[in-house]
Amino acid sequence: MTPLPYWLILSSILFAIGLAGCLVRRNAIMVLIGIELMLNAANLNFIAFWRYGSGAEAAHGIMFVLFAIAIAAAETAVGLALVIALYRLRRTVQVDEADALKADDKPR
Amino acid sequence: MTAASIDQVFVNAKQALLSLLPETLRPGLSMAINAAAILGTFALLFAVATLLERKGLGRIQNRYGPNRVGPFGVLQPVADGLKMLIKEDILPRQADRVVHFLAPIALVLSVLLAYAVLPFGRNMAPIDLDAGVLYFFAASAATELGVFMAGWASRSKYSLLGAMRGIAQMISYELPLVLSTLGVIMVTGSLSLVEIAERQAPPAGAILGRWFVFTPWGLAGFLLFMTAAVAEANRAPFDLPEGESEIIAGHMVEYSGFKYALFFMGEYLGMFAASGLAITLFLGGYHAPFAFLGWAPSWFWFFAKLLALLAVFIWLRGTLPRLRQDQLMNFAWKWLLPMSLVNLVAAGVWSYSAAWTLPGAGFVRWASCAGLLILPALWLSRGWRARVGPRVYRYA
Amino acid sequence: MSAAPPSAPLPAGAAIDRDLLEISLGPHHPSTHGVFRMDVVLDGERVVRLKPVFGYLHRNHEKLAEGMTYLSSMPFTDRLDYFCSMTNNWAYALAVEKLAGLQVPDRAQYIRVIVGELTRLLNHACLIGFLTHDMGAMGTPLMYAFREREKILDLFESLSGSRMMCNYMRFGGCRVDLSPAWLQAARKVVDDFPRFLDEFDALLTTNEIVMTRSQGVGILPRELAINASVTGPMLRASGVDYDLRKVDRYGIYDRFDFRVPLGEHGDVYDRIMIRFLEMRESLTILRQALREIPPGPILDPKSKLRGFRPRAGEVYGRIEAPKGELGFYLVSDGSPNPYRYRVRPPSLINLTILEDMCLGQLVADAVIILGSVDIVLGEVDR
Amino acid sequence: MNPVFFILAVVTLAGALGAVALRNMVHCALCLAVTFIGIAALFLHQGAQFAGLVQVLVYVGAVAVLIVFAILLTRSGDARKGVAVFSRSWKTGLLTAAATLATLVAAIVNSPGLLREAPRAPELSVRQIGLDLMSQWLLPLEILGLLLTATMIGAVILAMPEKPSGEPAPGPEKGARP
Amino acid sequence: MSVPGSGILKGLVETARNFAGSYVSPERLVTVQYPEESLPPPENARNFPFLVYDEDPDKGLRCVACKICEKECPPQCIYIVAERDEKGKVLKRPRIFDIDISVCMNCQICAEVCPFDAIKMDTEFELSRYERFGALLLHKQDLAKSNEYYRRIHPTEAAEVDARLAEDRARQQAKAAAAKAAAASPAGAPAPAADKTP
Repeated sequence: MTPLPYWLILSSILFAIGLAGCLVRRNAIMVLIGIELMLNAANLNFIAFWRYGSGAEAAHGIMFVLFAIAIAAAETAVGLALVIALYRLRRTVQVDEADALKADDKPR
Repeated sequence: MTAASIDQVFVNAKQALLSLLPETLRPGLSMAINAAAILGTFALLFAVATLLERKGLGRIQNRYGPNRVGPFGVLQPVADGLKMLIKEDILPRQADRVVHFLAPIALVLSVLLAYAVLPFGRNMAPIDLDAGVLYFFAASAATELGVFMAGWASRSKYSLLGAMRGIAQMISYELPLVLSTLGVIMVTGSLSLVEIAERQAPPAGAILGRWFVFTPWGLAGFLLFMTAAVAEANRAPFDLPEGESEIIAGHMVEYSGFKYALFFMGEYLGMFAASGLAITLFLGGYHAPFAFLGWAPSWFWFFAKLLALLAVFIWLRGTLPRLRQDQLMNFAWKWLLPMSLVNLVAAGVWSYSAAWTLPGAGFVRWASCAGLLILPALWLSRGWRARVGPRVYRYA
Repeated sequence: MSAAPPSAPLPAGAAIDRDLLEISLGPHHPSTHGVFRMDVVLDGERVVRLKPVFGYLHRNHEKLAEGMTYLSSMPFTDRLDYFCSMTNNWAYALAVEKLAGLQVPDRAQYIRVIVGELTRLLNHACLIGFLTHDMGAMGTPLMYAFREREKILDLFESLSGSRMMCNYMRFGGCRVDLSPAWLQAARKVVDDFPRFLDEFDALLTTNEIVMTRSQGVGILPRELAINASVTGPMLRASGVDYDLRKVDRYGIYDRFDFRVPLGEHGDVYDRIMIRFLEMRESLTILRQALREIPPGPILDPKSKLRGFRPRAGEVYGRIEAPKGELGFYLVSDGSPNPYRYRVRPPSLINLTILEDMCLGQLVADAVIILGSVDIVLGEVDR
Repeated sequence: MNPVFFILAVVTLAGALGAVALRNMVHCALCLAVTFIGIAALFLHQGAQFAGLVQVLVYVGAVAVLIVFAILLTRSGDARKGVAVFSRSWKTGLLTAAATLATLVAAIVNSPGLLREAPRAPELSVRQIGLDLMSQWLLPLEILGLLLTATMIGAVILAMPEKPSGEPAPGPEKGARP
Repeated sequence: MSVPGSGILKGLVETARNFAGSYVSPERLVTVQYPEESLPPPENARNFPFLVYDEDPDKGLRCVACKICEKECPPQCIYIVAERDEKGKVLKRPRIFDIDISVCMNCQICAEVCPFDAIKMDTEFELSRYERFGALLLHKQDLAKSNEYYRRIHPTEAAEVDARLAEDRARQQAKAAAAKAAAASPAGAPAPAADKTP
């Protein structure tokens, strides 16, 4: 079985890619995709520690992963709803164009 | 050749084949043999199904159906397959090459994966996962992506419209599909399909079989499951994605040649997988309906029921017109979903009332469960029934 | 829910900013009953604008008729509404008889009623078949309708020589007399038809999916129907009591008692049911006609085959064709060729209000509404 | 180094890179789906069967399609030339990501406690997970149910278009003939 | 409305009845396998026209090239050129009689207006050809068919026509005999103008 550090390094690379995705891309949906990747990296860690950890029978790791998956799905749903509402208002999803906080700002 | 040996003929054949091979390769190769067996039988069944469909539809419409290629049109599937192979595989110029190519593969792959858990006969289930039902739904979750890839990649108005309709329909019908299986899982207490099939074995002494479909909640669950399965496979009254009269062939409009045949095969395999699951969950998997019919081999029962369900699919396709997109959605969310939840309650009432020892217990249990199912059904469809109904016409 | 409030119709040429989808359904489209195109602008799946485009099957029928004798353009009337060639012939013959003042003998009148009502049967049966095919019932009702249509077409073939292009009526009567064997075969067809109708009824009218798909869809209000001079089953489905067989009493329709069914909602379901009930009424007319048909001549002795020069003047003859009021307006200047020859096609005029019925409905409904209007492109384009 | 782990790792990382770096948004969404499948396969490889199947069911079946629908609804699918895909400050973004990666890997590499060998694969049946969920983890499960319902209602309200206010919908009679 | 699903069930029973019926009653299986078996055309079915001749295909043609059918034909698909003897006098026989059957719409008006029953409607419809030009332009030789053939395909109609022709011929002989008798008695009576050759 591959030793634990390999798993952790894999999940941290995945986390870094997700973080890069959030910071580098302009499109709001890409930010959400980046967040998804980061959440999945965290799940990977949970399972790795559950597998190599001591109390494997207690299935704490898997429980964490199940709840994390459910909440991540909920978060994505709300995030995308926000993006769609933003698009209807501003006709754009570019993150750095949606910077005006005043409500009455005309869509540029 | 005793009945048991016929029953296990395929299992023994596989063991014999495996014994010839070297020890180390054995686990890997047994999986390969299983895969080959599934692919072989279901590809053949797909070919036979296209012929049965066209002849069945023909006979329903008082005509012959294909009878030119080979005796009684038996070689028609071969001719169709050959035609599909040599047909030019057109790639529209504005299409997205890679995704256009991957779409049929994703679709067929995800449908084929779902066959890994279906028990085709006594200990003939390829893998006995203890989360079999969950695996089945997880595997067929990727079909929506395949439909989307096909619709979006060909970049034509009709295919996009068809893909959107297809995905919306598949997602809204996946919920009633999953919820109607919960009743069975709750009663058997296990997700493994083999165990569910075992629970429905006819008891040695009694004549009456113990299929779940003989119980009120089982019958309702079976009907809900089949309605959702018909919609999931885009067939008969729900074949909206390729609504011929409106948007030609939906997401498959820009495909030709073998890729179109793959889509076609994907649809049929999806239909077989869904009816395979329905057979295992409600119709007693590979068991005979009644004890005295037990002599026939188990795999015979599975495939007999599969062909019976295929006949029902063809029958529906020959008779019923298509629902409109919004009616389809309303039907799924406002009728099918609540009904599957009510079915769960009925299953619960049924299993807990098993302990009644009063004389008329059987009838009361049936009446209560049936009433528990029929009243909400009528109540839920009251709005629709008020608006739609036969009319009386006056004469001038 | 089904009669969703139609969104505001788009003014022509408005800047399409609400990212609408422009689709052209046809001319090469599986459900437009021939070469007919609808330019549809969709907001999502809802029809926002619909422009019918036709003329793909225009064969210059009216200008041709001005160059030929009256008799020569009779076979061309078969090609107008190629589903009901007998009623086309009858309308043209009626107009010319009114112009030339010919008296049609009784037996010819009975023959005309019999073949006219047989045509109405096959037209309504085929229409319902095509309509349910558009709804998605993979051709099963259509095949049953065609099976019955073949029986009637065999009758026409043994009578006039050709199944669909009968060219059977002449000015002042008919060309061939009915043989007793033909009458016997016709009575058998008329006696078997109710069994088919009951089967068709059971298959379609109470079918929940057909009802859900067609009730409340494509509503045609009374005023719009009357203003747009819609005629035929579509008009009666909107509740207007106007049937030329009762209004004009042309031919010998006053000798038969039959009823005219009326709808109240004017939606697609009403149009289907009106055609069903009209088929049953046609059956009663046919039974009476087949029972009372007298012997006698089938052609007015004064009618001349060649060198036929009607008096100068103009005339408008019309009949209740299965699709509506089919009229012929003839202007004659005494020469063997008509000076002006005009056909009033019911399909074209029923088609003008297609957009009003389709606004706000979904694409799937637009196809069904077009199907319920019952158009045949031969008549629309002439 | 177990070959299966290596292949799955490469597939997942390739999918993740594709999901982040590709120009066309729909291709990113599809690569994301590949990543999800890769991660699910890793879960199964670890023996967490239930988690792997739920991952496929939830992520590939629902979240990927949700993202794809969002991409289509906001018209970011058709990659118009000229619209910059990467924000102006992409260099700083990459730098921070690399920095976090470095710190994480450093922490992993020089913490010796992790180098233990793997215990026997735990035999976990779905029934066991179900019982745990219903006994030990009952409260979080109910809260999760509440959260999901609230999310569903909230998302629908956010995304639903408001009724066109004040615009009288003319009936078919006086349809303004164009 | 009764049970909600009853309409669909009735429809399903209907198709089941037709499915079963198609194996049982011939009335519910109506396909005629065309190349192998074909329905006999009804008695007065009509397809493309043909010229009737009595004995000899060339001289026995009933057609006298009066060109009435050429004028009356709606799609104008008949072309007739009359025979001329050496002195240029027009004879009562067509030299060329072409019908372009790709234009003809078998409306039988030519048969109806022909005063000499020379052109009748055939029931032969398998006339497709491989060549593209001129193959569908049938000439006099292709069109000419014997009276026996006519009597075989349209028995009743042929019988009437033959009866009428025989009666005309009889009337002519009688008129000719009467005229000869009249010529024999008052020697100077003018010779009867035998205008119509049979």
